[in-house]
Amino acid sequence: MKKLLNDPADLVAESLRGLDRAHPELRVDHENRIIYRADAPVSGKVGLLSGGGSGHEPAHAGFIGPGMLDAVCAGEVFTSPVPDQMAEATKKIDGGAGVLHLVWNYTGDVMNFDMAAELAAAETDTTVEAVVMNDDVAVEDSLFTAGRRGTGAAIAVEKIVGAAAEQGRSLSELADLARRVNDNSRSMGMALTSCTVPAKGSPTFDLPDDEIEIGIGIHGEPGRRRVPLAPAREIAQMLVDPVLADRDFTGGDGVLVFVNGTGATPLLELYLMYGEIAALLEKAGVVPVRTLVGPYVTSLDMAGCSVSITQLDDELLRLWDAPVATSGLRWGM
Amino acid sequence: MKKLLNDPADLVAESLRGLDRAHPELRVDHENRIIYRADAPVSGKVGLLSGGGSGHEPAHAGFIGPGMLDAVCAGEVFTSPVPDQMAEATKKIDGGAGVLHLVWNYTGDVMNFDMAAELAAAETDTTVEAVVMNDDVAVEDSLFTAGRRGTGAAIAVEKIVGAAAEQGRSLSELADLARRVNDNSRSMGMALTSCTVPAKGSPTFDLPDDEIEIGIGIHGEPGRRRVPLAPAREIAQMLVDPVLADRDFTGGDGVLVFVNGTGATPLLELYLMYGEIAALLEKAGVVPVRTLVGPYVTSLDMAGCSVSITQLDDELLRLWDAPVATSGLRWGM
Amino acid sequence: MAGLDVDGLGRWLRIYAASVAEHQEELTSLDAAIGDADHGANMHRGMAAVVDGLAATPPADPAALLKQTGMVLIRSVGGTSGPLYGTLFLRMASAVGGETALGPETFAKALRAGVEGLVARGKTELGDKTLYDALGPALDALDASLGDGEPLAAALHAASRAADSGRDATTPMVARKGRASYLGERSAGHQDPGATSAALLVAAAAQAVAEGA
Amino acid sequence: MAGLDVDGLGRWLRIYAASVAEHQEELTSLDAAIGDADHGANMHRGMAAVVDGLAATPPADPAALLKQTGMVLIRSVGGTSGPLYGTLFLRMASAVGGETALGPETFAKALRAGVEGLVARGKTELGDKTLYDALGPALDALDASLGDGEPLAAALHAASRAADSGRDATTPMVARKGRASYLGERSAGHQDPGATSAALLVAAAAQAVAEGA
Ligand SMILES: Nc1ncnc2c1ncn2[C@@H]1O[C@H](COP(=O)(O)OP(=O)(O)O)[C@@H](O)[C@H]1O
Ligand SMILES: Nc1ncnc2c1ncn2[C@@H]1O[C@H](COP(=O)(O)OP(=O)(O)O)[C@@H](O)[C@H]1O
Ligand SMILES: [Mg+2]
Ligand SMILES: [Mg+2]
Ligand SMILES: [Mg+2]
Ligand SMILES: [Mg+2]
Repeated sequence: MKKLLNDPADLVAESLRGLDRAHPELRVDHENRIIYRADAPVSGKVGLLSGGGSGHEPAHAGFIGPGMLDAVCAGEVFTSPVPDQMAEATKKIDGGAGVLHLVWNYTGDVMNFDMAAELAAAETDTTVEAVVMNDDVAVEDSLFTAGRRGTGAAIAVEKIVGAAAEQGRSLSELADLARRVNDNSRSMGMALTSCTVPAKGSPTFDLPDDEIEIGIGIHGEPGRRRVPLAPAREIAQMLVDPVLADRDFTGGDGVLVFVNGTGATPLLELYLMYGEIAALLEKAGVVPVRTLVGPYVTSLDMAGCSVSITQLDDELLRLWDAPVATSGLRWGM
Repeated sequence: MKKLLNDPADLVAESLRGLDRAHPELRVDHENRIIYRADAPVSGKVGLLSGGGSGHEPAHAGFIGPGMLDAVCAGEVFTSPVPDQMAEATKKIDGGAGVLHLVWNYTGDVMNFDMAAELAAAETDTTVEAVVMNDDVAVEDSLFTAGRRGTGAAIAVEKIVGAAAEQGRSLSELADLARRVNDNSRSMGMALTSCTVPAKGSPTFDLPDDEIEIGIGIHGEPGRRRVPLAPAREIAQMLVDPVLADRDFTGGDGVLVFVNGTGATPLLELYLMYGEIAALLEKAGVVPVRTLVGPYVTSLDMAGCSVSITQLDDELLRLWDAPVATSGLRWGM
Repeated sequence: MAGLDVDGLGRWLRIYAASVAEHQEELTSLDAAIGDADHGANMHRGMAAVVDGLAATPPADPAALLKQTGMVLIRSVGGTSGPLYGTLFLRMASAVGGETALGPETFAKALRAGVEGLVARGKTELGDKTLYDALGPALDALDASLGDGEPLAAALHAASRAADSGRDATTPMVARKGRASYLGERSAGHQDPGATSAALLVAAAAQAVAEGA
Repeated sequence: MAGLDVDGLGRWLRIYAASVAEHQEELTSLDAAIGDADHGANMHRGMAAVVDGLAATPPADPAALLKQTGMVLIRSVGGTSGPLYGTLFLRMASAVGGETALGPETFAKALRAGVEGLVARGKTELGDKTLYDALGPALDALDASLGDGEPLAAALHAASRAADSGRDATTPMVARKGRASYLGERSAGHQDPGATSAALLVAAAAQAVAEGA
């Protein structure tokens, strides 16, 4: 394993120290591993909290700032944070209008956020609502399973709800909006290579040089199936087809297309993939009106990409375009 | 080789097609492989042109926009663009105040930009000045060699000169400013792994699992020396020491520290490296006042990082903080 | 034996911590195959914190020890296993009341209460390919042995064998809960990491009681 | 032989293009060792474009052919080798004036003019570990052979041998120009990719003249 670290056990803590030094506009509670806006709590504004395992940078801390999240909790690599962190973060960002937990749908994250909400309810008078984000069509959805994973669409949810929160909307309005953006979104990912979890020190899975994994999760969980290495054009089709099969994206005011890099795939290739994907969408009558291309939800050093499509309407478009100032997404301010 | 592409020979052309679709605020001349501001030429403003081989994304196209570059030329992977491209781009962005060529110091780039300036002088009445950026302390500087390489400091030069160009400064003032920022900057990089050039299909160099390359170039050119794999703390020292040995950074109004990822190294690790580097700088009496951490000048899928330090003063600080709106760097607008 | 007092329970947790440390790589490898390669690290981090906590702030009685263990696990593990194992110990703590030494029946009842809490938290059932597939059979074997008049040591020994069989039985299962469920049919053929760490927990209890006897 | 006319020069370039295609991987591997692994792709892209251009717009005379070749190389190669090889052909074009068939002396003079242009553009000298280290000795051998009264075919054959020796002599050199110079002492022990493609250029000229004879 070749990584820029000292001891794998200290990776997250030391990375947060660097993040803290690099971003004066953020505060880091190192004991609790909470990263939050320096001006938190913003009085009268609903606080937005997300977070999850580390290893997905710039998610999650890269999306804290005006127009997006107020705080995130950082877990160990690929491991959900714990309820105490979340409860403490909830307190830190409660500006009197309640706190919305934006939870990526993984069993661990959901259970820990549940317990955090119970803690918060017991210890404070903060009103907490939680919305679970589950956009990954690679996974069969059913009441009797863990359900679909939360992947790239979380960026759209967090950005759009973040903009609405700045407008002073209420907790329940924001929760509804988050659910709506989540419902409007679908994602599908693939991996060219496995990632290497530092504590393990070797790749999570073996993928032969001539095979790729379709339907990969953001923690290097194996996907739907393995197929032979294929040209980008065919890979684009393998990602777009299941997304479009799962939801009709031809209506509304066009879509947001997010082509995400999983860590080790160069932007040069991601733009090429975006070209292939946009061509397929247009052929299917789906109109990209906003685009995001880059490594925003990574899986450590995994090579690969995912595509997320979000159906937009006039309101969502305006909220997407509204100013945002985070280290990961920034415009208008 | 596992990459998201169709035919390696079409990689750059197809990636530019995706870039074109993704960025309505840019224009792409596909025949000449020029990417430029949709509103070019900006009347009365000096046009800023840079570029180089592809494979360094978001450099170079990611830095086109208000407050930074007006156009870039894209070469084949790791191969300088050609004079015709540069001459054509020069025409496209000439708003009547001349065009500044910001050239990364590589023999090929310098020769091609030289020829482009000759062409532009012969064919048009555009005034062209060129500034060569050469910040990489890994390379011995001498009149009898190719000199130091242009690496990460180019981002500081392009950002700061871009802000000054928006203020309407003259071509010769901007050229002086570019030289000053370049003189104020030093860089040093390292690689954990080699990159794979698509046309070659296999890694440029073999690096054993327990060795790293110190002083690597941004095209996977082997560096100063190989050393055993070391903790991040020691690697930080191997990068910071030669930078501080080459120039005194204790004066002025502090420094800009830029920790660059070379492509396959996760942000989680880059922040850890920034923490180590900032600690070393502070111990040496060097004060980081601005920070940039992320993959901005990549080398395809190479794992590794580089550090660039730029001495700031009041003027440079204001120009760095001025609004910029590119896909790679954006704030204030 | 009169029952498990705070020392006996402490022994159990220390033996379990050592066992998790020893099997850390195995747990992580199992998780790499059908999950995200962190179960060994998670359990090791948690149990090391539990043992540290016991040394730093020795609890006064079984309920305090079990509660402290549950809280430390919830605070230090995260992921799926943190809340689940944490809940198990918290519910055990509630079930033992103020007793200073847990007799066989009390221990068995508390363990069942703990596992039921875990099941409720995880919304899981037998056959989902989770830690419950090792713990469920262990509870039944424990009750059966005690019902037959066996001493706690022997009954826990039987429970440990049942947990091992339950763990082995997870291999052919298609996961319906947790991260392995994303794999669908591809999850079959792999032993569940959580069931593996759960079987170690029962084995550690058997050993702790045997050593205490 | 009367001299190299537009067909003979076209033959040279087609032979060179085929030779570059054949040696593309070798050129790239040499460049991977002390550069950036693109010299084979660069030269192949350029020479393929030159050959396409000759077919698409056949030039009328040697000067036109050499100029077109230089322009195409400058426009299609990029990097270091594009301007250098391009300059070589542009300067050759200027040197041959309006002649329709280049006699041995004219060809030799033109080649020297071309190489001098390249040297000026690259600010290089012998021993820098560049293409000049193959081309310089080739020019001298060519002039010497012609001075000895040898026919062009034989003289180019001698020049080609000299270029090959010059190329081989780059191996121990420490590079002072181009990307290999960044390596300092570590560049010694590797044959220069540019000198290798340059030796192929001289060999192609010898073959073209031999075949035309
Ligand atoms: N809903 C659930 N109920 C009970 N146990 C579960 C559930 N989901 C997963 N598990 C158990 O958790 C184990 C994985 O734990 P761990 O790797 O620590 O967490 P994570 O999956 O969050 O990385 C699985 O092997 C399984 O036994
Ligand atoms: N200043 C120079 N003058 C002459 N030849 C040079 C000079 N610098 C480099 N070269 C030649 O160029 C070759 C490399 O060409 P190429 O790989 O195509 O370009 P790049 O180095 O830009 O990738 C070297 O092997 C060397 O022979
Ligand atoms: Mg996990
Ligand atoms: Mg090159
Ligand atoms: Mg796991
Ligand atoms: Mg090269």
